[in-house]
Amino acid sequence: MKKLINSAETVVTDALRGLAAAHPDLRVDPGGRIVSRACGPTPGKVGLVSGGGSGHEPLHAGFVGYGMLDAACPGEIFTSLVPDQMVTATAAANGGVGVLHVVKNYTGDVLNFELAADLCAEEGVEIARVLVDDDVAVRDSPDTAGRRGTGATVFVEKIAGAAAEGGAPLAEVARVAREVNARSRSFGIALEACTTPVSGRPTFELGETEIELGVGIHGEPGRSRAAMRDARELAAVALDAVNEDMPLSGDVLVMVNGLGGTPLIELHIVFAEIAERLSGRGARVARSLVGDYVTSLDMRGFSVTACLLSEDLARLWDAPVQTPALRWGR
Amino acid sequence: MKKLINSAETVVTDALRGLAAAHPDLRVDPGGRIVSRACGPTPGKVGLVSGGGSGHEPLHAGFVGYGMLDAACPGEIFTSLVPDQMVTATAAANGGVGVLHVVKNYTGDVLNFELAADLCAEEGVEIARVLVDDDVAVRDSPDTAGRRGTGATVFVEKIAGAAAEGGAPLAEVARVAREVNARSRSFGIALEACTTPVSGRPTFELGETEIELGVGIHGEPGRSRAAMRDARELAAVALDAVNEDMPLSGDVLVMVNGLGGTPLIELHIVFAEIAERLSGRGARVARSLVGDYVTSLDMRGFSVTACLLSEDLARLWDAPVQTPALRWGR
Amino acid sequence: MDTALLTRWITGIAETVRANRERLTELDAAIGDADHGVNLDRGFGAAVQALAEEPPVSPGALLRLVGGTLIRRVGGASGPLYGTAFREAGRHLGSLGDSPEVSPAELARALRAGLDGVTRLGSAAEGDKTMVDALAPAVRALESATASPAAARAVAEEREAFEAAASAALAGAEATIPMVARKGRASYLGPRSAGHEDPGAASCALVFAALLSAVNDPGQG
Amino acid sequence: MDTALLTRWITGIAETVRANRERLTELDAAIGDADHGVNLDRGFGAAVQALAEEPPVSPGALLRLVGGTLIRRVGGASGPLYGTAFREAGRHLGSLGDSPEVSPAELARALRAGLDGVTRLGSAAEGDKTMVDALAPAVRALESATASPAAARAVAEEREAFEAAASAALAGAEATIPMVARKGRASYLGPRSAGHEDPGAASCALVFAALLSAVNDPGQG
Ligand SMILES: Nc1ncnc2c1ncn2[C@@H]1O[C@H](COP(=O)(O)OP(=O)(O)O)[C@@H](O)[C@H]1O
Ligand SMILES: Nc1ncnc2c1ncn2[C@@H]1O[C@H](COP(=O)(O)OP(=O)(O)O)[C@@H](O)[C@H]1O
Ligand SMILES: [Mg+2]
Ligand SMILES: [Mg+2]
Ligand SMILES: [Mg+2]
Ligand SMILES: [Mg+2]
Repeated sequence: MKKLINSAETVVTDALRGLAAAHPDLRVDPGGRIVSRACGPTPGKVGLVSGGGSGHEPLHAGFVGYGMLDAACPGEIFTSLVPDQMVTATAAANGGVGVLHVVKNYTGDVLNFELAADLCAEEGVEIARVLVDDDVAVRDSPDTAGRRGTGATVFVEKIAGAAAEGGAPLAEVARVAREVNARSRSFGIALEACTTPVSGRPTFELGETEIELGVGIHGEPGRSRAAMRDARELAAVALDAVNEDMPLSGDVLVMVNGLGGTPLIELHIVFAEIAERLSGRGARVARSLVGDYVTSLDMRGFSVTACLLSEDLARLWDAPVQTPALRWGR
Repeated sequence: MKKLINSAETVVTDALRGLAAAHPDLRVDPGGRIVSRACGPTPGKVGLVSGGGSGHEPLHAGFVGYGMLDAACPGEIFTSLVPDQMVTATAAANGGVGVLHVVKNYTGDVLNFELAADLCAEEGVEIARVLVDDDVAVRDSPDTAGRRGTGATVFVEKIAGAAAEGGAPLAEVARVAREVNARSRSFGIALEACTTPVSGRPTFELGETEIELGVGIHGEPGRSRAAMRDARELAAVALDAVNEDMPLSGDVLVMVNGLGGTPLIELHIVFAEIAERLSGRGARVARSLVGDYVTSLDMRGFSVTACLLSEDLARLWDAPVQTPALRWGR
Repeated sequence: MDTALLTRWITGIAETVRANRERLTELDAAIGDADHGVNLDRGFGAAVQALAEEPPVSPGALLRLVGGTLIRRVGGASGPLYGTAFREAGRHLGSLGDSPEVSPAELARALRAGLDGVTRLGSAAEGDKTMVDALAPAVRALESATASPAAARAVAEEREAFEAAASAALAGAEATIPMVARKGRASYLGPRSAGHEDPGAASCALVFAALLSAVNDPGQG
Repeated sequence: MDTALLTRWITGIAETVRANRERLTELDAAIGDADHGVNLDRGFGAAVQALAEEPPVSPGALLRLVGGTLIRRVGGASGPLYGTAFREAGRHLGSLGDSPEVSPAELARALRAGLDGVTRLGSAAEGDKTMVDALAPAVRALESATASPAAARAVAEEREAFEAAASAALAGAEATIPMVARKGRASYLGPRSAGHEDPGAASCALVFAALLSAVNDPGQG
């Protein structure tokens, strides 16, 4: 598998050097693995910090900026960050009125954030945490580590970020963040697995007409294997999985997300079918994102994330945002 | 090759349906293959129209909106549009003071735009044309169809669009557009060829350690085959090819563009090397874009486009733009 | 030669292009962008449909309708070029009054006008590895074989004229294999374009093969 | 058992993890995200370096340094968990005054404290298909084999104790193959997780194999 890298070991550091060169409005520490706003923390504003394994670009570093995150810390490829990063990032985000940790629900992320939160608390920083767990491919039961955090992370970071920018206190920012997560569900489908730089081979093998349903964003195999079919049917499979878990109606914020190796033209084709099927359900696409937002290295495929909007959430979604990957109103 | 499509024949139409559903601020005619601003032409403003084969998304339709194009017309995959589309698009862009046709230099595009321009002229619309030919992989000689138009198209459409939005007359908008093209060069490298929906097979075969230097954006084979190497060396190959044709110095606008199947993290790695090598040359990255802007379906690889900025061009680059794919300052 | 024969011709082109769709696309994949077969299939399919919807009254009108349809439906380089070839041929016949019957010699002169249109638009010369390398020799062959006034009458010789044109086109197409392209997408490859037959020249050979069959085939009425 | 022996142990873990890096990553690829081997390689490599930079004065301090290093350097699920195991073991020895020598029985109790830390943090029970399925039986084996006060003295029996722990860990790891995961990434697969050995359990077996070699190997001084 050919990749545009210098070495498997330096992938994250090299990519952060590039992010730094491309975005003067970010402060990037490639070695320490911290990305924060160049302007530093905003005094009196609740700080937002997120992080996790790399390989999901633009998540999270691409969402650092006005109206969204204050800081992000990327871990190794697919490996959740380490506590020290979170502590440093939290300091870089701390405007004096508390910091919200946005944590995707994976054992590794949860444990490391937990250890980090303790250390932050010891330093006297007020910490709240929101666990993002929107992936309906995983049953939410004591027999699993719980649903995974995937696409909804973008919604949580955008909307909670807007609340924080608007001056809401920590408790309220955390409440909004949890509400967004509670109203969001995702489902992903892979046409081809991704290849990690270190292993150099696909994390799983799919036949010429096989696809993986309910795939994770770390190259984890999904819920089941199935036969390839056309975009309309695949859109239906994904949307129905979401709808089964959380009936869709009214105004919906929809993201059709590319997993890294999927061209935009195909994502638009999927989105067309999603939008049509939604309106067939009496729901409507009130807001949408189509593109690569939560990727899995070079995986081919897509995920669909739906969030049931309220007027407040829609207003916060529309609020100005200025980050490398999301930008409007400013 | 698995693709998220309904059928090879409906790819463009289906994708335009999706674009329409995702962008209420665009007027999209999936059948007629016309994308224009929902608000219609701006009276007294020079209109900007571009178009060409599909498969390069977000180019061109993704650049329709305030500060950039007024209308775009996508052809079939990799097949330049037909004259009727241009005529309709030109009408949709005509604010009464002339329309600029942005044409990528390919025989098919040139011939069809030529036939279209005649028809527009017959209808009394003042037409100017800018030919974009920035790809240094092709020698600019009577023995070729001339350099191809690739990445510089984004720069031309953004900067000429800003000039038009600023109220410049047709002659001036055309002059700026030509100046941007004259100051821009590109070079592309493919790690894997793309697969067209119709043929279903890669347009050329590369071995596990082979790459294609100077590849075109239509799956055309490039200048030569070479051995795969690391990101730093590949960045050097691309940048040096550009620099050989147009010595780089001073403030440079740089785009590291993904060809469709390349994850963002790899593009940032390449950009890091490009930026470093540039400053080694005494030039500096004054503005930049890193991402998928001029793609070639699912091709893996990247292209580098450099434009020698003047103060005026930098100002026009920074001017507000609000399109699906480029958005800032508004 | 009447509209029935020319309709058989266009229908024949559509059929042979459909049958050779993959091959033409293969050729284009090697030195172009792998869409020539698809482009012409779309174009001539549309042309056949157009002819069915409003059957033209004269060969000239028929060729103009086909040319316009190709220009409107094909796109790419081949659309305007093939479109121009048929349209200019039709316009030539129009300038002569659009009689319902044309002689092989008149058709030859019409196709010469078409060839001129192609070279005017695309400014390709023979040897540039384009459709011109098949079209030009085919037109010359047809012209010389229909030059003598007598020829136009004898049916046998008429066939020979179109056989000559068909094999000239085929030979011209094959002759593009060693050529280095100087026009169109293939020219990007420089020396690497040698060793491959030009797709447009190959499709042009099909066009003249279809013309020969149309002449040979008495038609269903 | 002194810091020299424990240093040999950690160094041994680093070596065997490096040697088994691909295998561990393979196992993780099947039911996880293909990084376990890489994670531990990074972690224990850093631990060995830390020990070299500031050689700890007591087994307790050594285990705490190793634990802290794993927590700071590994990430993922295994980082905090393995890190906690070593750190809690070290803290237990610290609570006993950090003597420069510890008996196998004391080490057994320390590892029990480490196991408790792992289950407290990860709340995994035996049978959940995690490292606990190798760690718990290993600790039990070491405890019972070092229970009798006499045992602690006889070198032969000491070895047997660590042999028992090593084979218990190995057996525990193999026993995870048929299990359906209820914790960690593998649990996402539900029934599909059965039929694969748990990478964390496999690495845990390596940890106790390395302990046995450290005990057997007299060391270079
Ligand atoms: N300037 C030109 N003059 C004549 N024929 C040309 C010229 N450029 C291209 N062609 C013909 O067009 C053919 C390619 O057609 P097609 O693949 O349908 O269009 P495109 O190259 O735009 O994809 C070439 O094989 C060549 O025969
Ligand atoms: N809750 C848990 N309790 C104990 N061990 C766990 C738990 N979750 C995961 N593990 C162990 O961690 C191993 C995976 O480690 P690793 O691959 O390095 O981290 P990650 O899963 O974050 O990529 C699993 O094989 C399992 O043995
Ligand atoms: Mg991991
Ligand atoms: Mg084409
Ligand atoms: Mg072509
Ligand atoms: Mg793992």
